[in-house]
Amino acid sequence: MTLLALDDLHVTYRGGRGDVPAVRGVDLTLAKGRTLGIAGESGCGKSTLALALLRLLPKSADVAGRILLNGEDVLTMGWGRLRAVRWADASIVFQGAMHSLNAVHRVGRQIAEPILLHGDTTEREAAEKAEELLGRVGLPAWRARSYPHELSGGQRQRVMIAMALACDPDLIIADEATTALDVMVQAQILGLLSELVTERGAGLVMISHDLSVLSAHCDEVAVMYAGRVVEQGPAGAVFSEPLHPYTGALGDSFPAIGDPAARLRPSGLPGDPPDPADLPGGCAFHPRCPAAEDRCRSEGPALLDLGDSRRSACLVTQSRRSAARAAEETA
Amino acid sequence: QDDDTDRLMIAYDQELDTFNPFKQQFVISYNLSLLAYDTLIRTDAESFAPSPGLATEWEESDDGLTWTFTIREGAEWSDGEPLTAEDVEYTYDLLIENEDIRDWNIDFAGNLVDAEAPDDTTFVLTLEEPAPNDILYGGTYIVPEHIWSGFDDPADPTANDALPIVGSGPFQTVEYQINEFIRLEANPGYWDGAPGFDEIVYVVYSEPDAAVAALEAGEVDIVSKLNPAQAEALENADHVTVNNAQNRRFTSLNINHRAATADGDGFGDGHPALRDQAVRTALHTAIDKEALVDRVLDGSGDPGVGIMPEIFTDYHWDGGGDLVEFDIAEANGILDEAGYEKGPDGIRTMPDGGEKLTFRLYHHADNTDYATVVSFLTEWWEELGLEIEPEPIEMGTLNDKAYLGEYDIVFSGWGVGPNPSEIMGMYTCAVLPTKTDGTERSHENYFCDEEYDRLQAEQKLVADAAERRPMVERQQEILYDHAGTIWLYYQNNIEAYNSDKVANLTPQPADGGMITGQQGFLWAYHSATPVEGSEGSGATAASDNPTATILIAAAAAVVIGAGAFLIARRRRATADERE
Amino acid sequence: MSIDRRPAPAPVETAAPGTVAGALSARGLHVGYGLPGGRTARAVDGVDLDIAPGEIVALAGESGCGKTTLARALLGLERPTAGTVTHNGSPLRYKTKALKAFRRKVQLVLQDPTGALNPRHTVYDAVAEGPRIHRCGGDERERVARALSQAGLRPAEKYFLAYPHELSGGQRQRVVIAGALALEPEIIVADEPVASLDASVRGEILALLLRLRDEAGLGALVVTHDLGLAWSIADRIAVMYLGRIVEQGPADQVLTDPRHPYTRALVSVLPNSPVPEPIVLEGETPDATLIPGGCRFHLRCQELASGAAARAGVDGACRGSELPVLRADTADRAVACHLHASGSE
Amino acid sequence: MTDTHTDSAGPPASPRALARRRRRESAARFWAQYRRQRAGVTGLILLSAIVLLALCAPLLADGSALSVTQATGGRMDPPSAGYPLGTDETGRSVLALTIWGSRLSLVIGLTATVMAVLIGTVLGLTSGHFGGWYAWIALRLSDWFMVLPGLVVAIALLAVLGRSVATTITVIALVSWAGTTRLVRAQTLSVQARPYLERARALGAGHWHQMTRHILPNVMPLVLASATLLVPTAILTESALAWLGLGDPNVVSWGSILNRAWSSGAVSARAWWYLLPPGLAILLVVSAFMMVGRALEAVLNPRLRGGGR
Amino acid sequence: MTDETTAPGPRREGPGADGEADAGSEIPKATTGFGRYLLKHVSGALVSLLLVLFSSFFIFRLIGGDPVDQLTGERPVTPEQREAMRAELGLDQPLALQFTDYITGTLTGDLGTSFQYRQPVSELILDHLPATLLLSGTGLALAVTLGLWIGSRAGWKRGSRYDRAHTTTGLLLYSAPTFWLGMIVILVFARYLGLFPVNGMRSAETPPDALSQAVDVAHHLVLPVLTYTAVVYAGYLMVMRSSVLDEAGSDYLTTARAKGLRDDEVRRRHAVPNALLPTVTLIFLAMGNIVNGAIVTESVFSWPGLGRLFVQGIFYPDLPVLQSLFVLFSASTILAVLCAEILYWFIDPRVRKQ
Ligand SMILES: Nc1ncnc2c1ncn2[C@@H]1O[C@H](COP(=O)(O)OP(=O)(O)OP(=O)(O)O)[C@@H](O)[C@H]1O
Ligand SMILES: Nc1ncnc2c1ncn2[C@@H]1O[C@H](COP(=O)(O)OP(=O)(O)OP(=O)(O)O)[C@@H](O)[C@H]1O
Ligand SMILES: [Mg+2]
Ligand SMILES: [Mg+2]
Repeated sequence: MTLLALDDLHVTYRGGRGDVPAVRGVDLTLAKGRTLGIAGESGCGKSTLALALLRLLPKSADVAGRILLNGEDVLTMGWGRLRAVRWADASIVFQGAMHSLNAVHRVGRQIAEPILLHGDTTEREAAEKAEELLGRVGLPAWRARSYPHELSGGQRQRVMIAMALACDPDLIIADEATTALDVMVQAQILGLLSELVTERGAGLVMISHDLSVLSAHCDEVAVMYAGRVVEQGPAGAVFSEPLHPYTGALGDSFPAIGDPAARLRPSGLPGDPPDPADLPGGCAFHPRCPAAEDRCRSEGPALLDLGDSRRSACLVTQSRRSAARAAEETA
Repeated sequence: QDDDTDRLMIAYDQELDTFNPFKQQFVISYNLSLLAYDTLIRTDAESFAPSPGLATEWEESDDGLTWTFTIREGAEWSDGEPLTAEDVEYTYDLLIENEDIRDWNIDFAGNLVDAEAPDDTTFVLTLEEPAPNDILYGGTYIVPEHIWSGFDDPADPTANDALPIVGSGPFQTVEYQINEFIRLEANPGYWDGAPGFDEIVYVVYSEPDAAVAALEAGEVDIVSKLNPAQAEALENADHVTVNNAQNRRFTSLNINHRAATADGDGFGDGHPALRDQAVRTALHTAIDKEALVDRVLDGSGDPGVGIMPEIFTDYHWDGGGDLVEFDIAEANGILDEAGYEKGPDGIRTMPDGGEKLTFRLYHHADNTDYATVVSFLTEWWEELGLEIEPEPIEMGTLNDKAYLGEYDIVFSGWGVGPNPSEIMGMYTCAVLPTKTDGTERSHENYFCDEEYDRLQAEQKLVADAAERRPMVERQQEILYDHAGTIWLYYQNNIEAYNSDKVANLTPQPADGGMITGQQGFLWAYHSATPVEGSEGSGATAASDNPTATILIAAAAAVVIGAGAFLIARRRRATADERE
Repeated sequence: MSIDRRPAPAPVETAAPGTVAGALSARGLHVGYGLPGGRTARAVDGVDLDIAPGEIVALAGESGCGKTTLARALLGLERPTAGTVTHNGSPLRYKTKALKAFRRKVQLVLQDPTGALNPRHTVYDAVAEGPRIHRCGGDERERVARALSQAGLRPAEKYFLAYPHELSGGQRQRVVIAGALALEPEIIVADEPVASLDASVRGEILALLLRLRDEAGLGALVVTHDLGLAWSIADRIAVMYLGRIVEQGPADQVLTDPRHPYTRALVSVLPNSPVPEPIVLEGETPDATLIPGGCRFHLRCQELASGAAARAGVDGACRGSELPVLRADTADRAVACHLHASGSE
Repeated sequence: MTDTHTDSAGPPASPRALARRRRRESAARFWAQYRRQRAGVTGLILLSAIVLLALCAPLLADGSALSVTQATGGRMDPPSAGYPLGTDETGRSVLALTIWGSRLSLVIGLTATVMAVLIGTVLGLTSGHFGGWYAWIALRLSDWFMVLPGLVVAIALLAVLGRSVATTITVIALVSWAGTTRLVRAQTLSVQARPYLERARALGAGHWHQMTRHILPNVMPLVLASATLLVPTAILTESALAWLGLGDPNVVSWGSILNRAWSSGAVSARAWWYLLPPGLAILLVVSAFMMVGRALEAVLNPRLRGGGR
Repeated sequence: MTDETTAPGPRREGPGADGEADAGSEIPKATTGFGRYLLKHVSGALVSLLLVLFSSFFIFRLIGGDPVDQLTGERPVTPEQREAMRAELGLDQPLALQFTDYITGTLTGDLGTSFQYRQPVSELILDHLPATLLLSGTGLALAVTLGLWIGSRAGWKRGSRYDRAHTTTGLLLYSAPTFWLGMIVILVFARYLGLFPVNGMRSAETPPDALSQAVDVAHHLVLPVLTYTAVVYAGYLMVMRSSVLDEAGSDYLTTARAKGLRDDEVRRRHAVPNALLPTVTLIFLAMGNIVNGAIVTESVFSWPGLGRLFVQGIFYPDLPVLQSLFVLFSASTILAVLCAEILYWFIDPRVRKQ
């Protein structure tokens, strides 16, 4: 069953120095019990997308399109309904646990807050639930009485996860939930997250810039570039056999150890990440694209289905695929 | 206190130093003592002449050394005990025998040899040297022996702190709140007749403006030391009567004519030019005292001539028509003639062409009138080709400089009593300092003159004003001509009272005299009576009933608050839906 | 300049460090930070390390293990509590002048290029700062332009007057590197040089380091917590744990065949790791103020926990006997683990 | 982030000349940002007007307007054609007094601030940079001055030092440097901790180089903003001191005018024309400085700047 | 955006260290940390206090002038009287002895005897303290409540009409000299409207029963408190506003919103408590301003409090009173700051980190 469906989502930040189209037409769907990874480098619109899901963007952001959560459009909801949906239906784990926790409240209280708000429980029950949740993420119950600063980064991130689970939401959005953490801790948290999701059958949106991490933990991966999804498909396939040059480059940035091709040969993309306020015409990736052709400069590619439940927004790949398919057909 | 109590509310701005009448220095303490106690002889309300107090009669022996007083019968202490000559003897014995008290009052007490009360109504005082004026104007407060003999140390300033004060005068202090008020209750059995008011309350108003507002609002009945603007404002109030009374004090300029010790050793750093009487006279000539009175005091005062202000008609010297007249040109002429040529910058120099005539002019930093006077003086004197450097200085430092001789021209001023020898004694050679460290401070501006001293010794012994007057006048003339001190003006004491509430305030002296600041006895407060049906009138409605104001204000606050709250709620209802 | 001509002091160390000209070495290096309450954080606790020109050494380890401290100590920015840093065989002296001379030869590149550039200085100023401090003389403009183009910012003139905020992260890091190159150093110490850069940009910077090594014979110590990065550029790798190097050797060998349990654990959690099962370490976060006795890793060691150490009969040694400092001059690989008691092979 | 550097490519001019141009450009950028602060612009206009007025005082009302002997007005006359704002108790024009008063009030405010900022910057910079016992003493001292009640100290010092414009300035500077020291120190410490100082050290930079090339330029803007906010405090302190009767009564500043008004009974006389102008003048100048200072802070301190997240 | 010159940019956090199961063994040991924290701040405060104690003695000795002159006013004094008075005031002793007497006296609570009032200074202070506490207490409470309340709303809705109206008003009031505002208030409310008394704390005429006295004091209190509050609240408004602004973009607020809290709940429960923290210290740090305000307000309204006692003492100069009040004022600010620091430990968990 479709839990989340984005339909041509656009987000534009209106500002003094012109508009920033941070998200430019994204279509995505996510079913219950599945994990969707969103990859892409800094500034490509990942967080904007995440915030848009619960309409948490600042006033300066214009949102267009549709966000269907359990079939209901988040963007047209009344504020009261929206508040009810928030956290109870979908919760978010933000990147900076350091700043996403309120420094002056004990963590137990912060976890209990949405329970009290959305459920019909007493403070006591909420507090017990909070302690239980802490246990679920591997923290002792007495940690509920700690203040955020008394916890390490990984512990804080776990508190955030516990908080996200507080109202048994259908959808959990993890926006760079592990970026700042050590590899060891990162592995723990990612493991914990996917475990919890499968266990509960909730949907998980996992946002990261590390494609290799996503491929290891997600069912499906969408790669974003300059506010658009440029490639989408089953995680393993996207990583091992990218259909968009950008995906390839991103994958190569995280070399696999033992892969002699990567040894003493670091690979990266020439040029700089795009400025969303000043995007090049045509395919936004063309200035950095090793395979760019002339038409890439003028023609904006659409995200097309290329079979095997994979989609790509690269003209070159698309034509190659269709050529291959044509060849196959003729063959 | 029920509310029919007739209270005379007096604004005052000074703190009280002590309730011990032998140790006090402050005007307010002096007033409280005058109200609480009696003296043997008091100065009358007419013209400061000695008149009977506790003593109905007195007699001086031929050698002037023995004085016999007849003590009034029937006088009582405020606690009901009778007042007898014993108490008088006790009081004078304190002055003679208690070393501390004697030292404190040495000018007067140093001359006392013996005090004796042969019977309940007779008191005999023996002196070492004749000093008729000291006795007539000396004003010793007679204290109750039955109370004072219980004090451990009567010289202690806090000895007499127990309230209510027991005295024989018309009002005794019963309550004192520092920096707020002093309350005195009338002595209904006062021998000179019960006072017209039941209570006097001195209320602290350290800002004159506040006192003025209070008088207008009817919160206070008598206000003094007003400035012209305040007086003008009060004259517009129907219930207020302004009394622009002559005062007892003078304001003068002391010129460093030569700071020197009794031995004649000069010290300090006074400008040499000022030793020249011509320069001093030129300075004097370039002061328009009329203008100062007009412009600074708004006419509330008189140009200064000599030590004794105009209020003391017996001893005031008017110069006999031979006064220095304001004339810048003449002053310039004097300086030219004396050889102080102008330099290229227009500033005169010493005749030898050396030092410029640059004078430091020190004035009291806290007195804005002085600052204005300084502006005038500076502008006039600069027209003489002098360079004036005015500098406001804290009183303490200013005195230090004055007594160290480290000044050129400095402001000064004294309150003067009816007996001229007291203040004039400060100009005698006898009080010149013996050291140059500035610690001996009995003299005024290092004046010393043989003739002056001779006259001083002579007039001191003369009790009769008519006989004494020419000598005192001559003394003032000597000072005037010397021009070491220039008397600028006698500033009036502008007072105002609530004439809807108070009547029969006897002024002292009778003609143009003052209500506050009286000498020898507070005639005004004793004679004052409440105006019929005055209770509650004169005050504005609002301040009359503070409760009402508060209630109204509170109600208004509640209404406004509630309104604001409701509006806020309504706003919130919509704000809910936004972020 | 002068440093080369100064007579070298008599060798003090047994294992004469820095036999290669221009090599930067640490011998028995200890750095401690005094903390309130009289505790000391032994951030670097006995390290031997050599970096030769023309060689890229990666220093890896988890957060707080002392990588940055070691790097700073190598640059003389931190005074060691014990041990020496030698350059060209002569021990580093901490006099202002000596340090200044030393820093012409050894340069630093920091993690965060945004922070490493003064926002009020133009690119030109930032790159020219070193030559100006050292009064290098010559044509400053020329020198700056050369350094910039060496760092891959071409044409250099285009970037002269840009302010850091006008540049992308990768460009900024190149400016920082150019600033170091302007002094023509022999060795660069780079502390997490790409950690704050976008994934796709990293490769470029790393490639630059490799190119400088190949073309200019530059030596580099690259501090990182990303083993994949070490794989892409390092000739040798040193893995650090709690102030000590626990394993070192040629990068490909160490990473494909990690021997120390800690290194194994680090490698195991990577995607597509050569170690089959992810090993998630148990136990408290290492704390530089409380270094356990025995093997400093024993509290978290999976080999000890799983009983493998006991089976090998070294569990007592793990808990009780300290391991010697890994010598830098040992041949290929070195492991500080009782299970690999020979230490090297 | 626009590539502004590209348009300056052109024929290679000398880096120095170009740097100057860059500086001009960044000044222009600063101005463009400042211009967006409406209150700041209002404040700036107000301030310029007042400064202009102060400078032109001799033209608007010649010095004789302050002469008591030549004053022609009556005692505290209400506003009239000859005296648009009435007269004071010696018959001088309140308007002229207020105009002339602006000079001293501004001079005292500015000089005291410059002194305070100078002391504060030097102490803060050196103590932040060098540390050690010197910093400890400087810090303790500034902490001490910081917590002492300023007016109390100022009153006490004025009583000791005597009254003159110079002492007033000194005293105000003495009670206000501590804040700057703390600010500069904190800022120095934070700049000190930035990687670019580490980089400079690694490049071999000495203390002087670090302080003058890196720390000071980064501290200065904040110092400038805080100095702008110190001026109003200084002006207010001066006026309070003068009003309490601790100023030099022989000079004309707004505070001393109000002191004279107060002690000559203007409140009793309901001489609002005597009370309002100097007070309003203080209010205007102070709020103008505050507006400018706050705008500067908003432009220079990005923490207050950003909207959104 | 142009160069980020000032505050450190958002620094990327280093990888946080993390431990696994830290089973309920140890609860963070806050107490020892607090001990050290307390010791550090208390000792700092003590040093400051000692400095104040020493300096107060010497500062006021420098004023110069023989207090006897002031005591005797414009009346002639005999050398004997002068000597007696000097002896009584203890001025005849060598300075060193006066100093040791002063120190031992102050430490044992004997503050000497006022020159002016001939009363023990400690009694004088106790007499005047309630008035000051009443005025500044009421004023401060009002100012803090008003300032924080308005400030938090203005900051939350930055740029709104509410914000602009209140910041402008606040700015103007903040820019008005206290004494001048007091004079104008007197002019309007007392002189023209005659609504309130302008002087002192109570009328001598008021019946002594508690209610009338209280009403009377309240009546007198209105104008001074109005003036005081008007000038002081704006400071708190600005501080609170910018503090809320600082918090406004924080991620934890987005989290709070994501949880489904209402806008004003987010403000009240999350933004304000965090924004209050820096403000609380500022409130205490502003003790100096409170003293300044008290001095000026008390002087304008002849309020019988310590501030006015001090100002009057200066013109005297009443050394014992000045010394003691200087120490008292400074000590109260120093202690207030100390309190703030201690309080901070308890209310801001972040402080306990070190
Ligand atoms: N409040 C805002 N106002 C204007 N522009 C914004 C705002 N928030 C984000 N942007 C811009 O929108 C673009 C997308 O930002 P977003 O935070 O979604 O990126 P991201 O992919 O999450 O990057 P990162 O990996 O750095 O977190 C960026 O260019 C950013 O500068
Ligand atoms: N200035 C300092 N004062 C006290 N302790 C310090 C200081 N700098 C570092 N430490 C401590 O020394 C240890 C090593 O720190 P270091 O910064 O070298 O680690 P790192 O390996 O670079 O970590 P990261 O990967 O987080 O950068 C840590 O425990 C740290 O807390
Ligand atoms: Mg993001
Ligand atoms: Mg590090």
